[in-house]
This record gives sequence, structure tokens and C-alpha cells, in this order.
Amino acid sequence: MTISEERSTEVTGAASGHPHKARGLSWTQRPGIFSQNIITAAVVAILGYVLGHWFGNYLSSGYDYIQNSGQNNIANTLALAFGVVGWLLGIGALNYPFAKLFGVDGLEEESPVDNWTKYFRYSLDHKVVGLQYVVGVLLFLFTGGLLAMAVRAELLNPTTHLFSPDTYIKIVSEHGTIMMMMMTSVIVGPLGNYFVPLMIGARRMAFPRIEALSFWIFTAGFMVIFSALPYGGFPTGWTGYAPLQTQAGPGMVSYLLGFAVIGVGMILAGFNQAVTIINYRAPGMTWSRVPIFVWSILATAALLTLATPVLFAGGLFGLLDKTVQTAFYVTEHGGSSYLWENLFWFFGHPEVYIMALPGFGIAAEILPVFTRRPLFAYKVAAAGMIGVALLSFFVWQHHLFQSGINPDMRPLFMLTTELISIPTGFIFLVGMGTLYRAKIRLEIPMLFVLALFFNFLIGGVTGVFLSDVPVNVTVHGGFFVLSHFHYTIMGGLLFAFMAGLYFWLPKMTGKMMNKKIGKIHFWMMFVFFNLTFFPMFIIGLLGQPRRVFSYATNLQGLNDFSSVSAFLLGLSFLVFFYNLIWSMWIKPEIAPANPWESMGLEWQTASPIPPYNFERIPVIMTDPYRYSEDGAPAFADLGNGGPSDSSTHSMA
Amino acid sequence: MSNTLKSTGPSDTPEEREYEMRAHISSIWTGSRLFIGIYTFMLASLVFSYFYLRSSNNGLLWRPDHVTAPRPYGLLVFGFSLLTSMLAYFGRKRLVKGSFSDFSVAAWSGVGTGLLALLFQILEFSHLGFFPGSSGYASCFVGFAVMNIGTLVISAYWLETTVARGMRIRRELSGDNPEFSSHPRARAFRADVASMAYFQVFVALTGALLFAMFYLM
Amino acid sequence: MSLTGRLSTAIGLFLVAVGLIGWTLMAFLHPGTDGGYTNYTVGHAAGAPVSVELQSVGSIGTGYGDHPTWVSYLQKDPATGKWIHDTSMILPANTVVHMTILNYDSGSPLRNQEWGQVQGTIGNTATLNGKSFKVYNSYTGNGVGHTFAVPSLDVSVPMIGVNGNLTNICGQAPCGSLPHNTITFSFKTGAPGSYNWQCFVPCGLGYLYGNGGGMSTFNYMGGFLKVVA
Amino acid sequence: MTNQSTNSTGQVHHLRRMTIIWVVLSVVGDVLFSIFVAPHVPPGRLSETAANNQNTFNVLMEMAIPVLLGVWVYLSYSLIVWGDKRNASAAFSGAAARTNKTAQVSWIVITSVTILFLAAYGSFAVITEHGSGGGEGPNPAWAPAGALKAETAALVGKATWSPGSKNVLPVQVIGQQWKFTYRYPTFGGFESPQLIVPADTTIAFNVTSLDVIHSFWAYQLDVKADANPGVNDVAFTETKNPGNFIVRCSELCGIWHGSMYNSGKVESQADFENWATTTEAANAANTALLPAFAWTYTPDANGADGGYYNDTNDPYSTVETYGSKQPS
Repeated sequence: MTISEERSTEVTGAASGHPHKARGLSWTQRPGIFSQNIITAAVVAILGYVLGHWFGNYLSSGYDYIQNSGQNNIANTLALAFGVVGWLLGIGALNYPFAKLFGVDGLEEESPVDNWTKYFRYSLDHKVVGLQYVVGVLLFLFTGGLLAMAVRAELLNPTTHLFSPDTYIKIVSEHGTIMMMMMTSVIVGPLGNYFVPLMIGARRMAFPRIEALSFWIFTAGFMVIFSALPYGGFPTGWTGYAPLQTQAGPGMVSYLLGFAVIGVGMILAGFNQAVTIINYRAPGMTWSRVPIFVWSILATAALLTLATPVLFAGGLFGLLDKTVQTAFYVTEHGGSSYLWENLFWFFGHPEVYIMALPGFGIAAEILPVFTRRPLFAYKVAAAGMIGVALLSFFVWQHHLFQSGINPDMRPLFMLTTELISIPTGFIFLVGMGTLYRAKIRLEIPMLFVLALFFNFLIGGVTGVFLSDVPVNVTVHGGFFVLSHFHYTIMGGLLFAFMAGLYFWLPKMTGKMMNKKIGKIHFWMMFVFFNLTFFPMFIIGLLGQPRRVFSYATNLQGLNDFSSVSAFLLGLSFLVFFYNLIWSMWIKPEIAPANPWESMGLEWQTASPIPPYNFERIPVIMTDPYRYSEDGAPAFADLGNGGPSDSSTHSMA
Repeated sequence: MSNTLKSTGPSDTPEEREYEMRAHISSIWTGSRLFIGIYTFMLASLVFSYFYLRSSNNGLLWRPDHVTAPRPYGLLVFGFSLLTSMLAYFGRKRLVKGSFSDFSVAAWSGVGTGLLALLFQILEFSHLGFFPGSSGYASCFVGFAVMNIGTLVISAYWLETTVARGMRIRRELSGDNPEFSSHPRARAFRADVASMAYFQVFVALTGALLFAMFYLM
Repeated sequence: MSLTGRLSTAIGLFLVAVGLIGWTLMAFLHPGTDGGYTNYTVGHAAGAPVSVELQSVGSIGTGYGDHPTWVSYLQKDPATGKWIHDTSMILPANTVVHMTILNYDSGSPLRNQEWGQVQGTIGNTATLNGKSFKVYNSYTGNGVGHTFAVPSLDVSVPMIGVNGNLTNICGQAPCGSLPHNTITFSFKTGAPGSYNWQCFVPCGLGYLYGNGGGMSTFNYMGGFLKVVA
Repeated sequence: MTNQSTNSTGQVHHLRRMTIIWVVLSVVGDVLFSIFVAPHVPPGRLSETAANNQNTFNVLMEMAIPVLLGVWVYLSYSLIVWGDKRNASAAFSGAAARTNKTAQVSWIVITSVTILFLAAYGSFAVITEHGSGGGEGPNPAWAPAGALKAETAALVGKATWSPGSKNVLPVQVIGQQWKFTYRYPTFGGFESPQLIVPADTTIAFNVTSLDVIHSFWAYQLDVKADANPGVNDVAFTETKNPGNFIVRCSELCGIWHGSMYNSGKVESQADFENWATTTEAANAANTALLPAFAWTYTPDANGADGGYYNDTNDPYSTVETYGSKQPS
């Protein structure tokens, strides 16, 4: 068969929506019991785990002290690593890389299985991956949230303890790590994968296999990091400071390997997003016409790809310290306890903006829709995101102001850190400018966006306090910091995620979220979020360090207030899950094609979205967000026969 | 990854096909450059650790008695790795000139030398001559060796997959040289080979730098 | 699926999730330390001193849980006279406590000789096998194996090690008549509250700085003193 | 209100109205803050450092209040005046797309000037206040007068301090899992689990660790410095009146991190000297066994007999260590 013949049959097959037995049909697509899905993945992962454990024991069999130490980290590491590889092998992620060795370059991309089981398979459709990510991220969030409830339960009383001190540290560490890992993907994964191609008028991602791989690595990373608990936990918090890291028990391996695995997933996700945005924009979509959410994802992708390799290297060194006994982080053997701090925060600070920029993007994307105004100062917004991304590589030592490194550099890092608030401030300029004399429709996504501005303002202003070295002396390492980053990450990113879900779920699933329950959810989440975390600023100023199981008795009142609010905040998430299940599954209400009257390209395709997204590759005609001009040309020409501005007319 | 065309929708005009083809080829270009960026940041972490520990010299244990990892192994690993890069690079030059068979001979030899480098890099662990935790240098060296295993695997894998793909395309094009074909798969193949050769130059340059740091300095 | 079908499936899945979470909590997090307290206030006459007996062993052996190689303290249950693996105790406030600690573990030089000094006990002294001492030079003799220290009460007493070259060092608790040192001292509990006590000697074998394993796990080398009125 | 928002000059009115509300609220807010809150801002004024940092905090707060109020007033005003309760506004707002250049430029200029002022002010504070109580590492860039001399003298056992001498008092803080201990080089180098310092004296805290990273946080003195193994992290403060303070570890260091605290005391100079000389005498027997006073110690990474690194090279370092002496 010549290539052209093969191609034409494939096109026909795709068009008619029926699978066909083409050469190179991979195992993923085979129907029946021989297909690869999450169950085969789990089975092969377990086999890999056992094999890795045996191999690790075999490798270390010549070293008595490892065999006798009661914690064979080589076996543990290899078991988990082989388990991850087995998971990927079982889901079918490695079929293509193996086939490539034999020169194969054209496996099927569409999953011929077009029923619910495609969500449990290695799917190359970015819309399936997006929904997989939604569920994955919510599971992640739920696990971390439960651990947060445990943390607040322990802090109800300063002297009577619900958990033993080591259990408490394990819970705190697991909560922090799970949340930080989840938050790096919370928007890029679900909403980025789902909507970036739709927003730029592309029919696909640049590297759909890498995209799918990033999701399945994300799930594997989640399981690895969760495996820390049965392994006995790790005592270092999410920052994993060495040499405590080197001292810790086998649970630490789960942390290091989990972060490295998730790191690979983050790199791949960012890589795919960046390449897609750069190369797959529809004709006519110049850089000044790119939707602002896509700008934010591009800036985030740049950070993901360039900062995460440093974490990967740091984690690798940590694993070597724990397995083959190198001494990267052990001062007495020629290493340095500062090395991890530097590597970690060189990744860690850009990571903080990985967790802020997509939130800004969603806020700026949603605002014009509900204000019926063009986005104010679009270019400033895009410049702000790029500025934040660039500057974030030069601020990491503000985490180390009291560590004794480079005291003379402190004014410099204070300056760079405070400079970041200028581009961050652009987002407020954009938001406030857009609101000016607008007609503000207070739908639920808009409420979440307004709450984001409220919360992030507090988070940002306290960030300036933290970057000021004299004030940092008082607040570093205390509850003030803790409250600050919960205000920026939870108050910013998680509120943005909720806004994005309420906004886009109708397009993703064709069903509306219930408005009444949604309002209850919003107000509970907003009020109790602030009641939980605002007292923590005061608790921090009054001298309570982070991650302690006992504290001064005079702080019990504030801590209890915060704890009770936290439980109610947790309840608000149950309301959200209730709404999600009720509206999406139990008693769905069919969504209109464009419930928010958005001009965004993602709303202009057919519903449900066909596998190829657009009938024809759209041509972008004008700037986005021209909401104020009646009769403005439509954003894109979809070439589907109708008048070019049909979509805008239908809105009025 | 030249399967761009398969996810096209019902409308499948030549213009759209060409548009997606170009996006695909520039994705290969962008992606490989971005990959080099990713790899640079990872190697930079190692270089940073090396110089950080060297300048800290904690406990006077950066490198007591100036221990060095076995140079013969280092030379073998670096030499074979360099040979792989050069074979890939010059193989591609021959391909551009039109000689597919030269390319395929060079590339398969390159895969062979790459695997040899990998073998020696792994064997070197059994002849280190120092305990991994005995000094800062020893730790960094183990880190370097592990990363180098990754680099060698990636470079050999990329070289192997391009040449295997080239041969398959050639067979399916009934012997046409993929270098001169305007078939989409051949075009994607050329972009892939160019990116691979570019990456091999990067591997050679960073390899030389790391070799100097760990075996000569 | 019908509405009721979906509803009952959702509720069923919810219950399964709750069950799974509960099971995870029980299995992995071992909540609560309250069960681990030994009560010394039962039948205690106000003002009368309390006697507490502990032993410290180099490896706890297979009789007490999952980590037979870890160091641990054991406590003698005053009611039954049995050695139990609970390190926390409930004590009456402002009361003299006579501690007797049998150390079965070998010792070594201290990293910080500060812990070789007896502090915070009545008279700032302790006895080693009946002989009173104030400072123990850990660089001589058998060194120090552990300490019993209550930081909030400024109490710190070194547990002098037994000869590490002996062949019959206890490796399986409780240790009975195997070679040991008997250290006694008295201290006064303060106001009601929760105090923690710990060992400050890096004795967690096989971990960096010797502070992993039993040193980093509750109920091995430390516990709480709950002082009640 | 909605009527005015649509008339042709409404734009000016809105801004003017918001500005008036904002100015009034900001002035009220700042005045209320400075009268009722500012004097009580933690951690109090037990030391010069705490007082200075409290001032900095208050300055930042006085600036933050208008910023917060600015956004809040704007948001509330927008919602009240322009909010569309029924969500039924026209799909097109009618007004032409406008990017007000003046607003953009003035926003950027105002934020930049504010930020640059804050950075300059913070740098000035940290330099003139000798690191503001933060750990400055082994070679403090900004040391109080006489501090470096006292540090050098302490190392060779020649540092002196007596009531009224105005000398800088170096105190070594040794972090270890899970307790801080303190050495006083001026008084024979004795080590104590208690931290007592004299009033009206510049103290140089030399913070180091014998194992993992800790952080020495003397809360009411407002001193915070990480304790790293093998590193001397110096932080300065000047005590004022006698009083009590709390020391906590503020860097997660393992299971007992939450109970790694003790209370310290600022005592009158005479009381302090009395305590120090008494303790020096009482601890003499133990002090003789301690390693010679040094700014850092290279602890044996294998612990007492931890044995993590199983290698014949152990002990590795030739540097004097805590715990390096072997039994005779």
C-alpha cells in the first residue's frame, strides 16, 4: 500500500467516525479485552513494582549495611520507578515510542472506542485529556483538602493532640506536597489542554501523544506521592529541605521520586502547550489577537519547561543521596545544606507564578464576557504576564533572606521581588479598567473572578510585606507566610479554576451547573476562605511558626476560629461536588450553545465539539473582545457557510 | 509524528493540509529547540552544583587529594559520544547532499558508538575508586554519570528512530530518496533529521564542557 | 439509567468513598496518642511522690511492633508490672517523681557533651548504679547511650551506656537481667499542662546524624508528660 | 445613580466620587491604624530591632491601607453602580472600545514609583539597622560598631563584657534536633540550655547547627537566623529593657519541631553578670569537656553511631568537630 492510499483511507475512516483495521492499529485502539486501559495499566504497574523491588534487592544484595538497615531505599526507589514505567506501559503510552524504533511514524490518533471508556484510556483527543485532567485534578484536590482538615483538627488545641507529632508532620507534608503538585496543573491541565486549541483555532495539539503522556504521568506521580503514607510518610514539608530529607525514612523516596515524576509531566505539558501556541494559531491570529488566557498559558508553559528541569535535577541528587549515598546535601561530606535550598527555590519561585499566571489569564478572559466591554489594556496584560514570567527567575533568594546566604544581595532580591508587583499590578489595571462603566453581569463565574481580585489583592500586598527584609525577619517561617500563599494560590488560582469550571463546563459537557447551588457554593467558599486564612495573618504576627503541633495557649482562640472556618470551607467543597454530580449526571440541565454570549472562538464551534474541533480551519478576522461595538465583525470566520458575523448577531 | 493529516476534519482542502503540514514542521523545529532549553536548565543545575560545592569546600571535602574518576573510561565515554554526534551531524550533511545510504551507514554506526558509550558509562560505576559520599566532587560525579546515561540514551534513541523512519519511508516511497520527496512524511522526516543533528551538536558541546569539568579540571 | 438509579449510584459511590477515606485514615495515620498514656494519678495521695520505671533498649526486638531494630524506651505499667511500649504518662502536678531507668544499650561519645551534664533534677544529681554523679565524661568509659530530658522543665539526665563489646547485649525487649546500668533521679512536675520528654542523643541507627528511625517516630525515644491537677 | 452613569460627563463624576470616598476612607483608616493598632503591632519593642521592624511594618501598613481601600472602593463602587442584578444587560455595551493611555501610563508610573520607594526604604532600613535582626551569614555585611572586634576577640577567648562596658556580647546559638543550646564565649565558653542576655547591650547571635537546618527565632527580640550545619549565621540586636521572650524554631526540623522552643530572658546587666559567672562556675566541669570554642563545628554526619555513610573513610573531615573525640 502506498502512503497516499493509506492516507486517504484513514481520512475516510476518521470522517465517517468508524474504526477500521488499518496497519499499525495500536493496542490502545483494539477493542475487547486486549485493549489497553486503566485496568491493564494498574496490573502492569503492580508487576513493575514487584519487579523493581526484586531488582533493587538484587542490585544491593552485596551491601550488607543496606540489607540490614531496615530501609532499602534502592529497592523502594526502583520499585516505584518500575511501577511508574509499568503504569505507562500498561496504559499504552509507550507503544508508540517502541514502534518508533522500527521506523513507524503513523499510528492512529483517534480512539475508535467512542463511548465512556475512552476516558479510561490513553486518548489522543485533547478534549478527552482535558476532561480526564478535570477529574484527576479534583481527586488530587479532594485528597489534599482532607489532609488540610486533619491539620486544622490537630490545631484545635495547643496541648491536647489528636495526632502524634510525627503523624502530624506527615499530614502537613503530604497536604503541602499534594496541593503544590496539583496546583501546578490545575488550570494548564484541564482547561489549558481543553481550550487552548479551541481558542487558537487549531484542530489538535502539536504533540498529542506528549499531551496524553503528561496526563498519565500526572496520575502516576499522584500515586507515587500518595505512596509516601504507607511507606511511613516524610517529615520535611513540601519544601523537602535537606539534610532533613537525607535523614528521613523511606517515605522521602516517594516525595523525591513523586516530584521528579510530576516534574516530567509538567515539563511535557508545558512543552506541548508552548509549541502548540507558537505554531498552531489559526491564520490571522497574530500575537496581538491571541486570547489573553492563551497568553497566560504561554507564559506558564515557558516557566514549566524551563524551571522544572532544575527541580528534576535537585530531586535526582536527593534520590542519589538516599540510595547510593552521595553527599550533595550533607555539609560534613563536602556537600552543602544550601544547595537544595538554591535548586529548590530556583524552581520553586517560578513555580509560584506557574500557580498564579493561569488564574490571571482566566480572570482576564472571563471579565469582558460578563462586563460586555473589551478587555482594557490588552497589551499591558500580555506584557504583564511575560514580565512576571521573566522576573520570576530572579527572585528565588527571597525565600532565603534569613538563611545566611549572600547578605549583601538582600537589597537586590528585595528589589527584584518588589518589581514583580509592577507586572502583577497590570492585572489589576486590566481588571479595574474593564469594569469601568461596564454592565456587570453577576453570574457565578464572574463572582469567582471578582473574589479572585479581592483575595489576590490581600495576597499580593502581604507579599510586599514579606519581600521587605526587616518585616521578613518577623514574619518569615510563620503563619503570616502560610496565609499569604494560601491567599495567592487558593484565593487566586483555585477561585480562578472554579470560575473556569462554571464558565466552561457547559461547553465541555453540554450541561449547565445549577445556579442556586453554585451561588451557595460561591458564598460559602468566599466567606469561609477569608475567615479561615485572614486570622492566620494575625496568628503569624503573634509568633506562631509553621508546621508546629503545639503553640502558645493564648493563640487558641484565633486558631479555633480558623479551624472551624476551615471545616466550613471544606463543606463548601462538598457543596461543589454535590453540584457537579447533580448538574452533570443526576439531573442535568441542557446548556444553550453559548450561555454567556461569549465571542470567544471556543464557543463558536459546534456542540458537542467534533473530534476535529472545526469544520474548517477558522480565519481570525479581528481583535478579540469587541463586546462594546454592535456590528463589529466576528472574531473569526469559521467558513461554515453562514455570514461572517452570524455568531455576534445571534447573541443579541 | 508526521501524522498531522489524520485529524483533519471533513473539510480537507489542499490549503488546509498544507497549513497543518507547515505547523507540524515548525512544531518539530520549535519543539527541538525548546527541548534543548529544557536540557540546558537541567545540566545547568549540575554545573551550578559543581561550582557551588567547589567554592564552598565544606569540611575541606570538595575534592581531597584531587581524586578523579577513571580517565580511561571518561575518554572512552566522551570519545564514543562525540563520535555519535559527529556521525549524526555529518550523516545529515551527506543526506542533504543526496546520499541516503551514507546517512544510513553513518547513523547506524552512530547508534553503535552511542550504545558503546552507554556501556562504558555504566561500567565506569564499578571502577570509580571513591565512595559516592566521600566528597563533593564524588557526589557531583555520580550525578553527572547518571545524567549522562540519560543523555546518551536520548541521543542514541533519537538517532535510531530517525534512521529507522528514513528507511521505512524510503521503502514505502519505492526507493525514492526522502530527501528529495515532497511527500508530507518525507518533509516531516527532514525536519526531524535536522532537529536531531542540531541536538547532537548540543550534546557534543555540553559533553565537552562536562568532560573538562569532571576529568580535566 | 433512571433518575433514581443515578441518585442511588451516586449515594452508593459517596458511601464507598467515605468508607475508603475512613479506612485509609485508620490504616495509615494511627490517630490519637491518648491510648498510650500510663496513668500515675490513680489512687495517688496528694503530695506523695510518684515512682516511674523505664528501660531503654538498643533494639526493641520483635515483641513490640514493626521495627525490631529501632531503639526504644519502655515503661513499666504500675498496675500490672509489665513492660509496655508506651512512653507517655499522666502525672500529678507539683509532685516529686522518682525515676528509675534501666539502660540496656551501649553508649558512645556525645556529639554535644552538654547532654552529659545532669540538670534540672532535685539537687542537680543523679545516681549511676547507686553512685551519685553530676557530669559524665562521654569520651571515657562506655559513653552515653541516651538521655531523659524534659526541655520545658530543664530536666536532662544522661543514660550511661553498657560496654558495647559484650556479647550478651539485649536485643529483644523486655531485657530482664541482661547487662544494664541503673540510673535514678528525682524531679518535680510543674504546673498542669502537657510537657514533652525526649532523648537528645543521636541514637537512631542507620540514619543521617543518627536522628532517624526510632528518634523520629513517636512512642520510641520520646513521649508526653500530661501533668494534671 | 444609574442615570448619572449614562450622561455624557458621568465619567468624570464617577472618578471624582470614587476618589473622594477613597481619600476619606484612607485617611480615616490610616489615622485609626496609627492610633489604635500601630503601637501594639507584634512583636513589641523589647529590642531596638523589634522597634525598628515594627516601625517598618507600620510604614508598609500605612501604605497598604490606601492600596487595599483603593481597589476595594473601586470594586464596591463598580458593583453597586454598574452591577446588573438581572444579568439582562444588552449584549453590546454600546460604548466604543477605548484604551485610555493616560490611565495606563499613570498606573504604571504610580506603581513603579511606589515599588522603587519601598525597595529603597527597605534597603535603607536593612543597612542602617545592621541586618534588622536577620541572619547575615558568616561575614556580616552590616555590623554594629565594635561587633566584628568582639567576634574576633571571642574566638581567641579574649572577649570581655561587664556591666556598663558597652561591649558587644557574642552569644552562640547551637541548634540540634530538637533543642537550642547556647554558648557564652565571653564567660569561658560555657554551654547552657537557657538563653539569658543583658539589657541595653548589643548582642551578636552566632547561629549554627549540629545536624539539620533549624531557624533561631527570638520572637520578642525580633531576631531570626537559620541554623545550618557548618555555617555561622550572625544576627545582631540591641536589647532595651529587661523582659521575657520566646525562642522558637521556625524551620521544620523533624518530629519535635513543634516543641523546639524555650523562653529567654533579658535581665539587668548586674543580674546577667551574676547569672553568667555563677553558671560558668557550676558548669566548669562540663565546659572542660566541650570542644574548643569555634564559630562552627563539623558534626560527625554519622551521629553518635548512626552509621548512615558506610565507608572506611569515616570520619571524613579533618575539621574539629563536636563529637569527634574518641573514647580513651
